[in-house]
Amino acid sequence: MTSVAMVEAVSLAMAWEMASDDSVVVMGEDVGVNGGVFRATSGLEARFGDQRVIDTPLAEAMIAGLAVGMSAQGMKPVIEAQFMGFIYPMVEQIVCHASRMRHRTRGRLSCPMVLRAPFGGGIHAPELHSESTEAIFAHIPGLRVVIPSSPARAYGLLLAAIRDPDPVVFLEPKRIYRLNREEIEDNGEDLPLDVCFVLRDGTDVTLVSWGSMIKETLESADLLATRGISAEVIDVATISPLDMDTIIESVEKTGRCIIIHEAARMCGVGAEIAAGLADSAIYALHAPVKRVTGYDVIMPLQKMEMNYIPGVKRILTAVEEILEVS
Amino acid sequence: MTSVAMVEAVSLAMAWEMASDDSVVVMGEDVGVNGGVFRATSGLEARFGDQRVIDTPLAEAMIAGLAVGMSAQGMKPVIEAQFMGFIYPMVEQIVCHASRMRHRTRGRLSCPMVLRAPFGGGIHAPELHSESTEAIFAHIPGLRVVIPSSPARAYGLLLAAIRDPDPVVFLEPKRIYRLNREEIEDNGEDLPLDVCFVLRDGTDVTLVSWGSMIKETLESADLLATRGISAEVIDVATISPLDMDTIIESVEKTGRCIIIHEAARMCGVGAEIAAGLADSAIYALHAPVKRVTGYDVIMPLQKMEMNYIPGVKRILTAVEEILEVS
Amino acid sequence: MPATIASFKIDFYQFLAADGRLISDDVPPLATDWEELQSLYRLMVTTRIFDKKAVALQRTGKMGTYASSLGHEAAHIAMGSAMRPEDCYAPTYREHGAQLCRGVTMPEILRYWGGDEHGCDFSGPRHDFSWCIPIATQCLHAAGAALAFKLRGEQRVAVVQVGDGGSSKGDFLEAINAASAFQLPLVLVIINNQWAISVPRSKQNSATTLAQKGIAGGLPSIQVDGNDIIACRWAMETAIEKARTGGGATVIEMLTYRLTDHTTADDARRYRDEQEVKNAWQTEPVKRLRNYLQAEGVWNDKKELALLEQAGVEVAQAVEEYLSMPDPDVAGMFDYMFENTPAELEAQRTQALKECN
Amino acid sequence: MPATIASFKIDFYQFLAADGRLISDDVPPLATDWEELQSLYRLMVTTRIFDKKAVALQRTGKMGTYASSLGHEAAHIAMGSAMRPEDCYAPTYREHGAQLCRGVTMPEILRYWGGDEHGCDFSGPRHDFSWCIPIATQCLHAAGAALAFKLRGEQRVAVVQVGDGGSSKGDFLEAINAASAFQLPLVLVIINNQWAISVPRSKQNSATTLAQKGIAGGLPSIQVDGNDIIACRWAMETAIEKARTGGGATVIEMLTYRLTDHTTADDARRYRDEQEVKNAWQTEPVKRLRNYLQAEGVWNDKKELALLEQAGVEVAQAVEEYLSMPDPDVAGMFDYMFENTPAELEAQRTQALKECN
Ligand SMILES: Cc1ncc(C[n+]2csc(CCOP(=O)(O)OP(=O)(O)O)c2C)c(N)n1
Ligand SMILES: Cc1ncc(C[n+]2csc(CCOP(=O)(O)OP(=O)(O)O)c2C)c(N)n1
Ligand SMILES: [Mg+2]
Ligand SMILES: [Mg+2]
Repeated sequence: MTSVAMVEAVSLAMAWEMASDDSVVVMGEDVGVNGGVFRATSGLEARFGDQRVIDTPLAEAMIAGLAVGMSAQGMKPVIEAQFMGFIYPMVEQIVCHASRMRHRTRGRLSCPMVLRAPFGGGIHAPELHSESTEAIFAHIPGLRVVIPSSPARAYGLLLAAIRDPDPVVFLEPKRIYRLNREEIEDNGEDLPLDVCFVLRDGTDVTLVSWGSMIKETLESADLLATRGISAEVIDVATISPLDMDTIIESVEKTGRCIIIHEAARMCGVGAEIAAGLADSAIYALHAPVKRVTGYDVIMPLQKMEMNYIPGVKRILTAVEEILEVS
Repeated sequence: MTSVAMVEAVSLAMAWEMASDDSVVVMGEDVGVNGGVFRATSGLEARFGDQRVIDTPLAEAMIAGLAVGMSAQGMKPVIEAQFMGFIYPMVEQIVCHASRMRHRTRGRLSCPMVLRAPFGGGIHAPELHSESTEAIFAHIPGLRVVIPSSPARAYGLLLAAIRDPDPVVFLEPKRIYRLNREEIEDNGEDLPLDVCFVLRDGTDVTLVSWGSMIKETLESADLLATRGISAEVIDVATISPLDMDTIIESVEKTGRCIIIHEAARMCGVGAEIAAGLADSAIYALHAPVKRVTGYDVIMPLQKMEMNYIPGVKRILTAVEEILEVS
Repeated sequence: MPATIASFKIDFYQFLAADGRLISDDVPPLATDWEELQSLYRLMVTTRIFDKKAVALQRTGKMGTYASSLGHEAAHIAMGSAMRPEDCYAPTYREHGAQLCRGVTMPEILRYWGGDEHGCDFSGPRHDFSWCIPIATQCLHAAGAALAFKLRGEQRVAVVQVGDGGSSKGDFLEAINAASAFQLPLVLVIINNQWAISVPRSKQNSATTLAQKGIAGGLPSIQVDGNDIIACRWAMETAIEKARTGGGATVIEMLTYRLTDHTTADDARRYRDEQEVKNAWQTEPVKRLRNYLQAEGVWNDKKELALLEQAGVEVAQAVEEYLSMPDPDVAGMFDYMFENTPAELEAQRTQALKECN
Repeated sequence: MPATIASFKIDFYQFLAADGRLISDDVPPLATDWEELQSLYRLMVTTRIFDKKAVALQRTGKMGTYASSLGHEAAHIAMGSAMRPEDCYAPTYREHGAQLCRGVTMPEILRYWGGDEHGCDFSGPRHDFSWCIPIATQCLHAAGAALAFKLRGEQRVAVVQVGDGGSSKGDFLEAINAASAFQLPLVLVIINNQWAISVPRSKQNSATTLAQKGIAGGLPSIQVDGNDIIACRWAMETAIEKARTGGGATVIEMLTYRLTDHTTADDARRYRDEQEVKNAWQTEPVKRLRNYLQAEGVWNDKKELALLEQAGVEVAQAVEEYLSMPDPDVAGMFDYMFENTPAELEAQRTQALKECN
């Protein structure tokens, strides 16, 4: 057992898989000697050499396109977008090729690649360093989208993502990269890529969230407990495919649901979850399904960002609201 | 009054606005002498010259980036992505700049540009010529997303889009480009960019749709009427900002809602509408909110595409289902 | 007084004049390799016959939109024939001749353009990429393949082409840069057929050549007469050999002409001069090679007739096979999305099978 | 025997040697325009003092991440000072000196990097673009501005720069191509400071120069010593004049060195040699110009002291002004999204004002 922060768990997972599978290579801007701007690839270049951990020219479309080509030819590239705000030049290659190579060729070629990107706000970064646009990738058929919320889940989910025979967008909530440490066993055990994690059992309300917002969600659940309100907390983790069954099961029990995410509300992933409930749990619902999310505005610069990111207060207000009405 | 098909209405709107506003220029691949691959810019080059109707080199990121620069410097570029499948190289410029220029500069600069793209399936086109990914743009704060479903609405909405002081993504459902003709007055009158159109009043169920699927939706409503079921039909038209009020009002009356769109279901715009109902119309709902949509698969090539695009049968099945259960 | 710190030039290569005569005696061995030249000629003619038939199938509603390769035969056959099976090819939508050389079959090509993805599961080298629709993106796939080969120490080369239009797109330029950064075993071919749908070459940029884009990455870059199979093939062989032996990437611009509409969905009369097309027929590649071979006594009308007949039969059989292929089934929409289909998609599959029957 | 159909070269321009002596007598008028040179020197020194203070503000928690311009003063001041107010500038995140020349104020710069968008509503030319974070995307904005000027028949020029790293990104290359296609009044500057965060120039590609990327579009392309203000300014003036008078775009690579960390969030010791940095200090631009001016008797220690004091006061006042600026308010998140705020956003605004108090 080692005690690690999430960003270290990410490194450990890559190191494990690189050691056990020669076809895994890590590529991106500054991932080599520098070990990534967040140190997520720290030590990998020293251990595996610059033919396995490759500093690329500064061109995200190129990185993604190379990864499509390499993965179709039998390698397993794990590429990094330095920040999610710089992932957009990759979109064409991901949407037009990575996600559809298997389908297009009836299985003859495929793209077992992972696109990692730190995302989300709260670290006082400059413009375009703090957005959360997981919904864009979740809407694309043929992609898996995974977001860990703890060191152990980051380790197990990233291992699974690298091993998965299809492309995975792996988004790392950088606000909690070093938030707390967790004991993990560095044993190469992966986690399933299609189930939610129920982090806390409860009976009165279901709080659904993922990534960095799990922090505020769990804090809210603690505070609610002190008021005698029992909240179930679900970490979606695998955004796509979405494990609606676990969420529905919970809401059938609690009758109430709040979805919490950092991204803008309009057409965010929260909408999909609420829509799933409106379809499959409508009779179980005792109250409106509320979303506590970022506003539909540009992620503000650092002085204002904590007013954008939903806090415990907003979560509690929403819970109170739906407990009252019902 | 002239009788026009939708694609002609699109040309008329551009011609009107080019004639009345010198700062409007049309740019894209093949928009000049060729008049666009769908003839949407037909005649414009002959009338306004090649300094107003500009054939660009083949580079979508360039087209979008030029438009950002031009619009920030006082022009009103109306750019075309030849097919929505080729819009992805534009995403970086649209998401990182067009949508945020006003916000970033506190109103000092802005991007009054329109990005037009034909989209959707049903015309037997090759790969990547038939997708519907409006949800990606709907998720981006700072953009307006507009989808017409008839010649008259195309004319009025495109005029409004060009005149709007902020960037608008204007998606044209090419399956209905020439479906039917409508009498319109070419008088430069625009339509509001933030209200849904109620195309048919009804009391038993609300059918919400947009773009090409309005065709099947209206057909379904006709068939339902013959069975004594009264369907209200709403054309969302302005996907973002989304006029939930009109939809909620309708559902408060009918108690039932089916959302129909061609795009994949997962995190599609239908999810946002269903989520809005799960929040604001939960007590009015007598039945699950169903979505009749494309499957979460790659849009298939032409032999299979009509099995992907939801047909009347799928809509009727969904209506039957929610009438039964409630 | 500035110091010149780097100089570059673009050379133009042509061996066969438009009328089929050798321009000089300084020719590569291929110019007198009569067996090989005849084999290339056969491929060019067969491709043209196939192409004509494919257009006809579209016109009669038996196939979808199709991009004719008419006029590009020298460029395409040179590319396809110069590679080894283990090399990797990344085509776009027009290089049917190159794919036939690689072993993709005619029915497979028709099946794909007939609107059935199964055509992509082809018999050409199984590692070749399939048709690429988004312009220039294939350049990076080829670069990625080349990087994979290099990292694994394999003596394999990736070959890709882009059009004159496509050469304006960032991906192509990023591929050149990647080739330069990683010293990739890659051959980047620009097939400059003068038109990108309705946009003439002159509107893509004002540079003298497109080949000089390779200079951006310091890559050896040349221009060849793309209707001269000897020049095209020689350039391909030289570049591929160089790439295979660790010499890095080359950019080759092949000057040719699109003799017909962009695709069957296009009508080129709307935007280009009939006279220009007529002139271009004077320099087209098939007749040029035939003239050369006939003048050298290697080819004659009898051989020609036999070839036409044989190719006709081959194409007719392919069409028959294509037309008798089963339609794709609904399950196929779902079955190739993931190796492990998620539960929710499985549910949609079940529903679709019910709905679509 | 190939025919050479195009030749190109990249020339390197330097007037001031590293030690501040003129390399030859063949110099532009600026080399003896003592008023102008002193004014440029003052700007360079002031920029450096401002820069140091900005880093200190970040270190003491009073500002956000900041990208130092240390070592780039000649390049930046040359760019900023060569333009006319009506020209249009598209900066990235490092060219504070250029922006100061343009009239953006120090408090505005600090305000932006302090995490408040209001800094972008600056007093520099109101049409200038603001800081661009996504690498190379600004190149297309400048090209778009240039196209707007050209279409409207205005005699204005757009100026943009990109880093050595950024020069690998497709946008830059597409901007070169656009400049070539539309004959744009544009100056594209590559500020090659040898590093893109931790990635050295050599990994961007293996070409001799970055300037030669301009050849891809047939643009005149040169390299200059980016620590030689005379060379940088001369190159800028020449290119801007050319662009203004219809001569089209130029690519200028300025060779300089990033003397400190990439930004305050970086630690360059992790990846680069201290010795390399030490060596680079030998060729840095500020001392070079001072040596030249002192050797010519135009500058002296007294002037230097006065300048340092004056700049110190100016910077101190700016910091004071910055620190006393009000924090942005919650409403600002909503008020600049659209000119006409949609109803739903208005509702969110109301909610936010309630929630965030
Ligand atoms: C990214 C992208 N943009 C636009 C298109 C539509 N399109 C298909 S072919 C073509 C012209 C291509 O011209 P060129 O590169 O010269 O190749 P050619 O067709 O002449 O072989 C265009 C614009 C596309 N397929 N992909
Ligand atoms: C598209 C994009 N990718 C990545 C980044 C992160 N990033 C910021 S600066 C930088 C290096 C830039 O190097 P260079 O272009 O040489 O400019 P310099 O910082 O040296 O001035 C990187 C990778 C970014 N801002 N934008
Ligand atoms: Mg072409
Ligand atoms: Mg640099």
